[in-house]
Amino acid sequence: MYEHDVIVVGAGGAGLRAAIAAHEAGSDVAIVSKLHPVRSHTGAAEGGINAALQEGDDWELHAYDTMKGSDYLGDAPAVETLAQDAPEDTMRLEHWGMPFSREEDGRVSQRPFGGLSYPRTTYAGAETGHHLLHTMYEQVVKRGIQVYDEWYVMELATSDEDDPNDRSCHGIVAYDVQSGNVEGFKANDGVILATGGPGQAFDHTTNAVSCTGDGHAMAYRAGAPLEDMEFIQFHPTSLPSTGVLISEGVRGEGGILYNSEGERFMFEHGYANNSGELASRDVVARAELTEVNEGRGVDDEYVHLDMRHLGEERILDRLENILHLAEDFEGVDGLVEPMPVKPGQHYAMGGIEVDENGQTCVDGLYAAGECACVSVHGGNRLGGNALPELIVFGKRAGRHAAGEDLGEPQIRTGYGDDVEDETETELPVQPGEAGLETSDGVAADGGVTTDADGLVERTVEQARTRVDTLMDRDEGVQHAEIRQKLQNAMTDYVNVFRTEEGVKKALRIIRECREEYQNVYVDDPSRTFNTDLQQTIETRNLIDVAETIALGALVRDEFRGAHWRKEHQERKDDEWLKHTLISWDDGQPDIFYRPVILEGQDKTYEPKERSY
Amino acid sequence: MSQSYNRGLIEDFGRWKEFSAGMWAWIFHKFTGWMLIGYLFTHIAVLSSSLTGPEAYTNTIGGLESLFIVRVLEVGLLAVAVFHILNGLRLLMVDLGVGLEAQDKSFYASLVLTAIITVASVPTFLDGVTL
Amino acid sequence: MAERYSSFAPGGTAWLLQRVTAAFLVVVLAFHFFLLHFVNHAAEIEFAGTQARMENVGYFLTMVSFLVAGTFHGVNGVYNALINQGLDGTQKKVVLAVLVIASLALIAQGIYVATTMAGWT
Amino acid sequence: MSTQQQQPEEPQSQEAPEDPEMRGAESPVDEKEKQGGDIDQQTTPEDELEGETVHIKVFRYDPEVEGKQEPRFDDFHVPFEKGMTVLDAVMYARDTYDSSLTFRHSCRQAVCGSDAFFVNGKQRLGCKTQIADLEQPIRIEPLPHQEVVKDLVVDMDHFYDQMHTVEPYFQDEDTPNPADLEEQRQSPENREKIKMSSRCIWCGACMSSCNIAAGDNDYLGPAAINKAYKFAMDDREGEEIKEHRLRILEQEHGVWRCQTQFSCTEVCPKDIPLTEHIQELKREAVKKNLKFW
Ligand SMILES: Cc1cc2nc3c(=O)[nH]c(=O)nc-3n(C[C@H](O)[C@H](O)[C@H](O)COP(=O)(O)OP(=O)(O)OC[C@H]3O[C@@H](n4cnc5c(N)ncnc54)[C@H](O)[C@@H]3O)c2cc1C
Ligand code: HEM
Ligand code: SF4
Ligand code: F3S
Ligand code: FES
Repeated sequence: MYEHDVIVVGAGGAGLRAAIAAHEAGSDVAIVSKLHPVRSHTGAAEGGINAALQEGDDWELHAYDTMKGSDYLGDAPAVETLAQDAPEDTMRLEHWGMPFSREEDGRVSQRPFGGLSYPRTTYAGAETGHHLLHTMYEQVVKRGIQVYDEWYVMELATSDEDDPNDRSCHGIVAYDVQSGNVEGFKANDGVILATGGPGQAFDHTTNAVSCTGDGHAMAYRAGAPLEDMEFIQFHPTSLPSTGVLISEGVRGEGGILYNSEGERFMFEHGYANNSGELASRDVVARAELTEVNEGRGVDDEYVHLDMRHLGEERILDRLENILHLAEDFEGVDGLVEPMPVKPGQHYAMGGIEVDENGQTCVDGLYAAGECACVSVHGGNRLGGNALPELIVFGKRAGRHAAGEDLGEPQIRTGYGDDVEDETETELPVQPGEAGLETSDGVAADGGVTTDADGLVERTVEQARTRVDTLMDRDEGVQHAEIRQKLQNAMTDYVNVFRTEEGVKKALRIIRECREEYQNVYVDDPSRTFNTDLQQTIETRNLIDVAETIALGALVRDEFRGAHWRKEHQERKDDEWLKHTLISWDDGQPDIFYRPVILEGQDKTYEPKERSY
Repeated sequence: MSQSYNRGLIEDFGRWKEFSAGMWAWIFHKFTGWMLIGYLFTHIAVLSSSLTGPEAYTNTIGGLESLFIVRVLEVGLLAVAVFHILNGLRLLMVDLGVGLEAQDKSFYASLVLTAIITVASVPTFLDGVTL
Repeated sequence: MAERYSSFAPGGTAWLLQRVTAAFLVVVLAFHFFLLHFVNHAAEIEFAGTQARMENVGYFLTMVSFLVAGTFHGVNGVYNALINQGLDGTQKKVVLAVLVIASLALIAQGIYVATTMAGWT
Repeated sequence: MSTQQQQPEEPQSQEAPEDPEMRGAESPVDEKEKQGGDIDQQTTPEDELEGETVHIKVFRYDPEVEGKQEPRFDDFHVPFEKGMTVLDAVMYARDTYDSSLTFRHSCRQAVCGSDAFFVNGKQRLGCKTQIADLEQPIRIEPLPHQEVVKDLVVDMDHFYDQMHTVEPYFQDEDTPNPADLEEQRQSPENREKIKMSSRCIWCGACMSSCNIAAGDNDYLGPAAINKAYKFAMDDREGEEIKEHRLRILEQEHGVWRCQTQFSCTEVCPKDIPLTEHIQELKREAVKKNLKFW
């Protein structure tokens, strides 16, 4: 068994920042990550980091924009913390050597971004995330922080009192991908989950193959509720074959969207008569899908984004990287033909419910980054607001776990007297663990309380049994089949368009997936670098996460932010200024709500119409 | 970590067909360099015949030069030297950071020039040789 | 890698000298080849001619520096090539010693021959 | 030919292989029928329209599995789709024919650096290499000069060690006073100078392609030197630190080892002019030393 004060799971922007903060606070911290840190998906972020740095801009404006962008589903204390801390934390990155783009006077450049009232997106070329990730990894190397890379974290070692608020987390169980050994890691002071997004729950996503929502699922099963999972951001222009993102820059420069009939549908079919292609992400995404659904898609799948008319010179000057992307990943030359694009899953606004200090309702369990929901993004994330979230809340979680006093949080977590139970919605199928009786050891079984060591040991044993079971089974279904089915269901029915019928259908398919998963087997008999095994475990996590997304999408009968419901075309502020929370409750998802906090430090954010 | 498989170095030589210009240039340069230093030692040895006396020197040189094989070797030496010089110049440029994009072309140019110079000097070198 | 922090530059000086001698050699070698294969046909070389050239102090000095430069360049090149192949430890020291001795011998012999040629002995 | 290629590797070509290790590896058409009752998602019927399959030969090795301990090549026939990359092909082969086919991959967009393979005799990123640009059969092997852990997975530890050796981090200790958010100034020109060097994604292709790195395990290698370049050339760090960096680089197994073979520059998927950077550092090191003469 390994032992550290603080264990950070995941080495993306959030995980690295958390580890550095805990280390600076004097903790013995270790990072456990299934990928080597520099492989984390934070490296894919292009746009930038929002921070009110310049004279004339201030954090209150940033907070206001974020709140408005969130469609008033962000919690004010979180939003304000983000806006207040972002400048300092961005500057710290600069001092750590991050190569930001520069102005003539040598200061960092900032550019305008959608939904921002001031150009406050700090960037480093078109590869901000790459630089952020590498700069922080460098600091981790400098500090000699221990990194267990290519260790796959399977489960949390959490005590199993009935009320999650009474539980505590004492460590993790992980297996060394290279050798296949399952080992326990005891965390004396805290476990910080920073496992990134759940994009692989969808068939078509801009997220990496590694974004499988492991942290979500582990925390969920340990008792921490998942919050606002129905809010998924879809990006309108991703390449059909891989999901690689084509940045908004193309449309910004004047790129035009055409359907298979050569119509400029944004105008000709009246989706956005004023802003056309430059309408907000969700509007464009819905327009594209409508075209495809009505038979005007190219190859019944995508639409065309044409930039040829901009001229070679301008394209080479401003959009050169787009040319490379289209060429390398789609085999299309953007100078001679239009590029195929379609909407792709891009970001999950929801996640593990945490407070401003990154703590969940389970004592000693923290979450930060895309896997967490503080919530700053509410119903919709503004471009450039995820990276500051990583560094601000990553840092806070690290410090708090290391024992620093960050003050009493205003956001509450877990069950409490301020929550309200879900009572109305009828579910098409019983969600939750399939065959609880033959459970593969992932549901808490109540009762036994042991000391921390015992807990970790016990969880290790369960995990070993689970691995053995999967490996020993010689027949059944392979995870790839289940995963594909799940992803297709999500992309077909819980995508940009959501109807009651569709979401219910998705829930039924998810149920089927769960049942099939009972017979899943790992074909690869080797313990060495068994990616088959790893992906099989990930698929299980995806099922849990997908289910919460679909459940959230079903119960929330309104149109807010990125969540669109066919039958409910308006934002219902009277009823829905509240977060959806889903708790695993020993294998039976339990849905409840907690009101949004709109009262900030010295003002209250009054919901207004979100129009730009 | 469990066992792993080390494929060793053989593969490099197995893959010679896939070598790039820069690799060939490196190999040739090495080869020619070694030839040249080898020659330098031999050369001094031959010249040392002058220590015995002028006659010996003239005879040794003349005797050697009358052999066809020596003449052929000399042409070879010329080729080797010319290539080493030309590619050496190319390397000096590379060291100064000049024309790095054209490094493959300049390697091919060295080869071609070497061939031309060598062929052109064959008459001079083989002049008056007795078989 | 203990030598990592040593303050002098292993390799750096040798690297530079390799380039400097190379640049020098280009000129002299071209001159040498031209003189002894094209101007004076190799087959017609006789001691008298050689002596005539060597008596010129300038020519003598050029040839000696040619030799020294060539030897350094060649031997250093060989040494580097061997090191690049992973030569290390004692082996490396032995090779270095052998090469240094060989070069010194070569240079000494060369200078001795040249002085003889010039008829100064 | 390398050792492993000399094995009789092609017992079959078009039909389903008898080899038990490749069970499940049926021709794509059979596979389609098997999947028949897939849910209402269109299961890429355009494959058949295009009617073409791609023939890939993939290096296989597993220390634990009998029959794979001796490296061999497996053949897969993957239905071609427009825009298909080498990574797509191996993923298809894994998900459809043989789930034990092992390789690293994550981002699918050339930023994570996980999937550098040796494809048709050259180090390339799987996700950034279009199938259409390659000659068939496409030979896919793990990166040369690194030990193979399994199939296409190589041990990267040595590469990481070399990257860490150059002290790849800002040395300055002082972090800004939160009150005054002053950044260190850097001219746009200086930022431009380090731009290319900062793009490295640690894929290891360059190191794998370099003969010198293959022969000398202590050689820092092009990627680490390039990393050091990024820091040495960054004006935000002072002269003193730059000198310290040069001292690391001019050690015996540092920049001098580079024999300007250029293969690193040729394979780098991020188009970093590695040789140029190495050469510049050699000159910097010489310049620095001349000062003491
Ligand atoms: C294409 C793209 C562009 C984007 N552009 C922007 C932008 O311009 N601005 C912006 O603000 N945001 C942007 N975002 C969003 C932002 O990049 C992400 O939200 C953010 O990087 C997530 O960081 P993270 O640290 O939470 O997770 P990640 O970077 O995804 O890291 C997750 C880590 O967890 C580890 N991990 C996961 N599961 C396990 C497990 N079971 N065991 C062990 N380790 C595990 C992984 O190895 C990895 O290290 C973009 C996102 C995408 C996809
Ligand atoms: C005439 C002009 C010459 C030039 C321009 C020249 C140039 C060079 C250069 C630049 C190198 C270094 C290669 C490297 O380290 O990357 C080199 C290596 C070498 N040179 Fe020369 N050289 C010349 C003449 C000679 C002569 C006359 C000899 C023989 C005495 C010689 C023998 C060598 C050897 C042995 C090497 C090492 C090759 C290796 O890497 O194994 N060179 N030359
Ligand atoms: S320098 Fe290029 S080839 Fe080398 S590791 Fe970095 S990105 Fe890969
Ligand atoms: S391939 Fe190797 S020799 Fe130098 S130029 Fe690149 S490091
Ligand atoms: S999969 Fe990330 S670089 Fe290819």
